[in-house]
Amino acid sequence: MYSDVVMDHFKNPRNVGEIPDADGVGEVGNPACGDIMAFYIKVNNNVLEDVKFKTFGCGAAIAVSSMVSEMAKGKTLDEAMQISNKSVIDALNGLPKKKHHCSNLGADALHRAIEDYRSKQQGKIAERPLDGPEVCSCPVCDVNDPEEAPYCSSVCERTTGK
Amino acid sequence: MKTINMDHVAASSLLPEVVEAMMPFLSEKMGNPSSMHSLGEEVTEALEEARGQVAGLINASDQEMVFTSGGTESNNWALKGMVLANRSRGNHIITSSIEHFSIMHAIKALEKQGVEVTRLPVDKYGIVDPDDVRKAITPRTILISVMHANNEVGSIQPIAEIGKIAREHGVPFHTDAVATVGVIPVDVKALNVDLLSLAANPFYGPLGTGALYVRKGVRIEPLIDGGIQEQGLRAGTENVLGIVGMGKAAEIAAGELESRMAHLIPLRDRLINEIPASIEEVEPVGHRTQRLPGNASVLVRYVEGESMLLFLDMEGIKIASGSACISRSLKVSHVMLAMGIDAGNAQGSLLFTLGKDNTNEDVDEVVRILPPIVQKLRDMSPLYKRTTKFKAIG
Amino acid sequence: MKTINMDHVAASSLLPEVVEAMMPFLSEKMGNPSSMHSLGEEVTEALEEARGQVAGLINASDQEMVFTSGGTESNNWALKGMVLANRSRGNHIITSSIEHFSIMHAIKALEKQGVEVTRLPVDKYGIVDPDDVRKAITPRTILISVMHANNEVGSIQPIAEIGKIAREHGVPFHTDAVATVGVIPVDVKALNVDLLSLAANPFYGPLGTGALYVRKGVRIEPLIDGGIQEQGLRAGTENVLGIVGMGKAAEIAAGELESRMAHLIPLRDRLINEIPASIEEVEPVGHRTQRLPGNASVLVRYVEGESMLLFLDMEGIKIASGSACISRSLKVSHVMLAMGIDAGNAQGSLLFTLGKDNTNEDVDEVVRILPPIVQKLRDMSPLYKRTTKFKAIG
Ligand SMILES: Cc1ncc(COP(=O)(O)O)c(C=O)c1O
Ligand SMILES: Cc1ncc(COP(=O)(O)O)c(C=O)c1O
Ligand code: FES
Ligand code: FES
Repeated sequence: MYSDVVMDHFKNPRNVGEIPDADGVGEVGNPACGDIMAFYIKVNNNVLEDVKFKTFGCGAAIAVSSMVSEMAKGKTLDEAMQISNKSVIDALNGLPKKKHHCSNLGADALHRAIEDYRSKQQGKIAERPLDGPEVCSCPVCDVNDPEEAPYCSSVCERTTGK
Repeated sequence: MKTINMDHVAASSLLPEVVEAMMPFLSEKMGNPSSMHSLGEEVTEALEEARGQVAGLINASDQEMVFTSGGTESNNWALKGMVLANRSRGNHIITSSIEHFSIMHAIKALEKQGVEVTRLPVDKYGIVDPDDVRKAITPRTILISVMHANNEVGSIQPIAEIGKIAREHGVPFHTDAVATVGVIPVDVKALNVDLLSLAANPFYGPLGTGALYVRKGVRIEPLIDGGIQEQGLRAGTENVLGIVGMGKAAEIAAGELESRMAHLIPLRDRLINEIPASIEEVEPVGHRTQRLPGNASVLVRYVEGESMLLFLDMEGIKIASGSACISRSLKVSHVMLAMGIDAGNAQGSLLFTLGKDNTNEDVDEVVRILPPIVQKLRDMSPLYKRTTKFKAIG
Repeated sequence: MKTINMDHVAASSLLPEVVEAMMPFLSEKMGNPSSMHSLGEEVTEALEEARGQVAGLINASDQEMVFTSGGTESNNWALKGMVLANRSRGNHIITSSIEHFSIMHAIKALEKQGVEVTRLPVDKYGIVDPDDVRKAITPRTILISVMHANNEVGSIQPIAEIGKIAREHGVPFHTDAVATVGVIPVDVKALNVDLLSLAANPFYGPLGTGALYVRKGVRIEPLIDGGIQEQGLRAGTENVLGIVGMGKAAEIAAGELESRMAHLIPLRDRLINEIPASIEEVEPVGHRTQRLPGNASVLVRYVEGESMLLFLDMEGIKIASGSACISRSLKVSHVMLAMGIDAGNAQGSLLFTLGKDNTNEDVDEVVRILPPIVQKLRDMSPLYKRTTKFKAIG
């Protein structure tokens, strides 16, 4: 079901863990749908000096987190913001279709960590996307009103916004 | 590496005797059962023998057994066929909230056509209260369908009692017994059922073969119209190979039922006791004794099922999980939700379904291999040992 | 005694390569295609390979092929599924008067539910006039279903033309191609069909296995609800053994189609020419050229089919009479009646369906053995050579 690259990252995930004094933290997901990802970044001179993650999820979710962390490390913030769903899937040599939403999460969590860092730099509190629509049904997971689900709400906004 | 298959609910190997019974129909004994010359007769005899064997397993008579392409077809047929046959009498079906998808979705399709449905709740062990059935019956009720046992959580329903209530009220009663026929004693008379679905694989018969028991006198419309096969109730050239295999498997199951149960129950109970003893924050799911003999279901907190399955698979251990990430729908199991289990916790479901081939050593292996896997995944999990803005699950 | 099987429509032996492809799934390669660990993956791959093989045979793409338990299920599903999906658009179905029982009875069941049906006539060769289809279409027509070829009389319908008309009017078009897929070239695109039923046995695959082609974009409701299998269109654990066999058989058929036809047509034509030449008052049935390659159908006056079949069977010759799949029903064929053949004459139907294994010597045997049998039975027949109170038949 999974490519060798996916299985390799699943078996030996790179950069697992937390950074206690992280410069930015990004979390997405919702236990109801089986995904929660947290990314921690250390930034030096606009470059991602260190990236770590923690993930609750399936094999694909773990491999995606690991791959995203590897792709991001050493990149500038702007470059890291370019890491997309598709580039992660490509780097993993493909994912089964039903697992594509897991790969959404990885890039989202990283981007959120970068946004968190940037807003801290500007002295703002990171905007939580929780103030999306009040009742929302996740089109990916078919979950109604996902509880405390930053990622899921953003999916909602995206799909209803378009 | 030795493979340990504890996913018998997905598929069990055929018994050698079953393969042997099927072999002639792969080659020389070819013939369409409906044709009238001697090539066909041999096959007809084989089908009738199989019918007797399957009927014998559930204390039915031969004419009450109709072959189908599996449990799913049997379930769809029971529901849709009864609605078609009884539309003039009423429009209301009673079912439970923990049925297999083949019941659940067939009922949803019927709802779209205007059928009214009552879905009964279950208790925390996943068991329906027969009194709730009684209360739900109306003069417009044309069918009650409650499964005999649910493979995902293992609990066995009080079918005989529900059947008694149904009969008192003159309402036809169907049970999905795919998980129980050939696994525990099933007697259609003792259970007071009018219709009963079964499939061959749970008793080591071929995939894609099943039957519907239709009690003599019950009026049902076909789902698959068109011919004389199966007394006009189910048309189509029969899957001879599959049916012959199912017959043989049924015959053997009838003889071995007691010894198989005696083998499985201690293994099951070891899993249910020893896994929670060796890993913290693991809970058994379902009823402890009113339960399928080979079924052990547990929830492991803070980790997701598929990731555990993958690591176990690498070690040669095949099991299943009710996790949403595995169901293609990405939905948490409706069965666990109905039992009041929180959606997050349900992600950590592990389902062991044991079979004839499993041993005490297999259980030792699982109990040895699982804890470090869980630990490794928990170490990666943002939910483990944390009090954060994520709501604690459970 | 050598057995000569000229009843391939009832059942054909599996090809040795097909048996070989199936064998692993009788033993080691057991696994439920829906389960996610490696046991299941092997099986999933095998199913997908089979899907590609079957799709290749009819120029469909893989996602358009849905496996079923046979031609009868495919036919029932096409009709009932389209009615369910299109009820809001209309209520009218067009079909022919010579369809297989699985179409005919499914349509009768739909009629009971209020669907309106136009049954098109056929000419004396058993062929539908495409112009009649055009005339029958109304704004409320939701489906046209005309079979590709009828096994009982052999004639092939102008499906591509009918399909063209259907498409011009935006009406979905189904064809029952059980008798033709793997037998003559079938190309779903060239035929302009939206839905097409097929079964494995006509091309030497296992009994009780088939598929429905559902053109991309066609909206159909499931007949068998309940799960994730087959893109949610057909639930139920797959008959892996049967599907793998069908796949292999399809692959071989695609390669051998031309040579099989080149083998069958001369044998068929010998039967159609030589039987009437050697027995008086015998008539061929159906079209002479627009005809299934292995199908020879004749009417023998003054004698009844079964009695001829029994004598032939004693000589080792297996053929059919009347409705081939269903000779057990012992009813006069509605197909022959629709062709204007008188009920009395239809009783004397003999149906030869040839296969790969038949030879010129087999035809010699039939032409040698049949005449004395017919003579013997005619000598017993009160209808033969008599002008009496019985109305002369024909
Ligand atoms: C309780 C129950 N009902 C129905 C089915 C469906 O049977 P089948 O897979 O033979 O279609 C299953 C399958 O595992 C089942 O467990
Ligand atoms: C034209 C036609 N349609 C449908 C069928 C039914 O197919 P099955 O026997 O696979 O159910 C047959 C059977 O021979 C047939 O000849
Ligand atoms: S992505 Fe998980 S609930 Fe939507
Ligand atoms: S985490 Fe659920 S499918 Fe990946």
